[in-house]
Amino acid sequence: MAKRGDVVIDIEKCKGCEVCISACPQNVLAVASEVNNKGYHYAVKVNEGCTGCANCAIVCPDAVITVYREK
Amino acid sequence: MKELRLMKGNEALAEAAIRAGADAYFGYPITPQSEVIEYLMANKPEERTGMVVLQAESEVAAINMVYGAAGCGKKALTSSSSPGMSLKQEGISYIAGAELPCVLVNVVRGGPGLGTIQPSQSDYFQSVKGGGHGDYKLIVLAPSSVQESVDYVKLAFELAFKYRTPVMIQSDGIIGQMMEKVELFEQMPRVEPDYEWATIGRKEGKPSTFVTSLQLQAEEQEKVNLRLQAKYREIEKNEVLFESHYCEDADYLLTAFGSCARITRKAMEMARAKGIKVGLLRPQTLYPFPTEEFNRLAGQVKGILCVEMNAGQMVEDVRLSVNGKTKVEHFGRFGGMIPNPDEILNALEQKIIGG
Amino acid sequence: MSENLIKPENLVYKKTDVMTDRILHYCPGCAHGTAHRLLAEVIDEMGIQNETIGVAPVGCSVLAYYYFNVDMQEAAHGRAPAVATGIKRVFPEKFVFTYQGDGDLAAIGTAETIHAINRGENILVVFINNGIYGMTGGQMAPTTLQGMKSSTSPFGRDVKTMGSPLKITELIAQLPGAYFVTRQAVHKPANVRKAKKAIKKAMEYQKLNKGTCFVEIVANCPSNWKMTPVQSNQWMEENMFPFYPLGDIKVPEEN
Amino acid sequence: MTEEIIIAGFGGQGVLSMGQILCYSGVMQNKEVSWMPSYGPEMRGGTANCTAIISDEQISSPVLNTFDTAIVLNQPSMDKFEDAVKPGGLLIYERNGMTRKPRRTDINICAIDAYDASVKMNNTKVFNMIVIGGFLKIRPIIDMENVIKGLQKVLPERYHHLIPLNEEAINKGMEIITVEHKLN
Repeated sequence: MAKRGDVVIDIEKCKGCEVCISACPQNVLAVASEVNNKGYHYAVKVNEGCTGCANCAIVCPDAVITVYREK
Repeated sequence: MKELRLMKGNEALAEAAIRAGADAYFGYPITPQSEVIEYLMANKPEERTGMVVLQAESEVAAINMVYGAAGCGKKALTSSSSPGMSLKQEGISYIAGAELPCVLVNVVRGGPGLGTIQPSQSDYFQSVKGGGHGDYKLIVLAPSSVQESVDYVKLAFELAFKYRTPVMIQSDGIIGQMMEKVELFEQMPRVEPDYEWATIGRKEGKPSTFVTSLQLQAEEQEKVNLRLQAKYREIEKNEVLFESHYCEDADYLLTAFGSCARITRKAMEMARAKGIKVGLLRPQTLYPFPTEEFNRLAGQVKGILCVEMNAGQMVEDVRLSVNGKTKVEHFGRFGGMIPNPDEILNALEQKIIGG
Repeated sequence: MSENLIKPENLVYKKTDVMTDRILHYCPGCAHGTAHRLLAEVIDEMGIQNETIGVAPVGCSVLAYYYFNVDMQEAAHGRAPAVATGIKRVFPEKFVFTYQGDGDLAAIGTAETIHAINRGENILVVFINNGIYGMTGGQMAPTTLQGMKSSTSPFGRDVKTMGSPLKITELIAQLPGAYFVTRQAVHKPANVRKAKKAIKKAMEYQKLNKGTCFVEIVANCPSNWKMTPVQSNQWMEENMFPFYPLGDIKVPEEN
Repeated sequence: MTEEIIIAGFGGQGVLSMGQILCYSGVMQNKEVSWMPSYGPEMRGGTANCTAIISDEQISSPVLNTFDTAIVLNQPSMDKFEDAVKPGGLLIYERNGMTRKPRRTDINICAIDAYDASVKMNNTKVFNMIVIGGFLKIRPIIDMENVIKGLQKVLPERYHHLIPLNEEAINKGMEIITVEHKLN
């Protein structure tokens, strides 16, 4: 069974490019219906199932995602 | 003990660069300055002081290598001749904009275009008025002997670091190619840079340093320009150098710079022998220009003849300096032709005394 | 349930401190940010933040020095390899890199690029190839693909009059001064991992003083390609990769 | 004392080094000196010349149009510089290969068979030293000991064993120079 993980997204820095969403094998990410101060529909975690694989973070061009995973 | 040698201007300048503790030279061959890099390559400064010498693939690359080394706070220089200096202008503008210290040597030859390889002073405007794009100035030193070619290298590095600005030594084919007796100063140590503006590697706990001439906001760029202008006013106040000969009782004034001043001095001696009271004012710094001294002498003399190996460039600064107080005329030979003292004396008699 | 996972001891990934906290000015989805981050992570992991000096180009990444928390110099267009040469020659013990786009490296700076590498300058060149001039608004680059539209080739690049796209990386690999030459991408997790490995290798090789390391990153330009970031990455795979195939082009013999 | 000299000839005759040796010798004798070569395509075309000035006073112009002495070693140089000798000045020419004699009557004229002498010495490389000897015979502006000191400065250490040979050549030049026309 995969370990459990979680992500923290710095929504003010997110530009809503969605590259993380397509990189996530667990489909836990989506775009928010709200916009941030810059007017971007930022990425949010919408589903459980994150394994802390960090794929989202390593493809994020703006380094807005921090990843945690249970030890 | 002072060390006397008979050396070519270009070679002496190269030796002076090693002795001034320069860290790096980047250049590209072009007549009549190639002896600078040839001398450096032959004299192994890497072994003597650790100074780096590199033949770049172009003048453009050479000046940008200077930028890189200067950005590290190192003492870097390059040399070229007129067409090569035109190529370097882009880099010089960036260096001026990024406020980096470096030394540039232009052994001027005739132009425009490929021109000729013979001596000329036709790059005065380019050197003194900026040369590249944007509002900036270079300190410009004009040696008129091999000895000054040596001494000005040391001075140029001092001024470059004092003001964080590029300093040009404007030599020419005569000064570069001639041999004279020269006294060399003793080897100075190379210094490990520790300037807050230089990229020497980030210091722990401090923000990193960057060297740039880019400002995205006009307001910020104007601040940079104001700072540069303030620096130029300081330079104008502190660094003017000139040499005067027989100006005290002069009725007429000759003025010339660099090698041309040597020839003009001969004309002055000939005029004095004929009983004409002529003086010679030789600007040693072309920027900052000895404006006040010209203005002062303009109240005393009946006219000024500006002798140049160009079609009339420094004469404009002389006219601005005297501001109409006295007559100012130009006599020039150009395209690599060198005026002779008889011609100069004749021009003085025709254009100033009789004119 | 996941709340309790967010604890320092569970941290597996966060932005490196070798990147500053400034918001990148790049467009959404632009590969520049990822490429910056990989380079910064390598510098971080190698512990060479205070021994690294970078050179920024002219192009979209002209402000790279705002984002790297290492000392940097901003070079004139195309001149980064010459500037880096000046730095490396006076500081041979420092780690020096240039970061250049295709216009900077493969058009105006071709001479500086080829000669610095031919001299085997011990620097890392990171080359971002997105086949277009980004900063000035999508003009044709030396690497623009045949038939590809840009604002200066609005009907597609016609090789008869505009020349063929330049595979400068293959060209550079021919030079004896080039020690390690590779082409990577950063659009997918697997590519990111490979690209980072390549950059790390290159930085480690710099210690050996064996020559220039050259890492090309085939990149997207969603804004000027007029696509969404995700579409642009797909277009890149379908169109750029066949002409600019990923993988090592020149590797040191002993490895 | 100021002596303004032009030395002109073919490339390979040692024209430029002749001027340098004179200048270095001048330095050894505490004189002010200046040496200025012609450079560039002219040099590559096979002819070379240099101006050497030796003076007790500071030298103003290093570039001159007229000279106290012209040393011409081939016909083109004779054609170019005969008229540049100041009235009352000195023209020294190498006879070998000259197709005409000097025409001036208002200057001193000397001739030297330096090339033949160098062949007889089995060393054509000392040709220029023979010419220097001839010049110093007519214009003894520098003492022999200072010429030797000058040579020591100009020649790299590994050639210092050749200095006696050069001294011999200078003496030979002093011996063989002939005065063709002397002003009263």
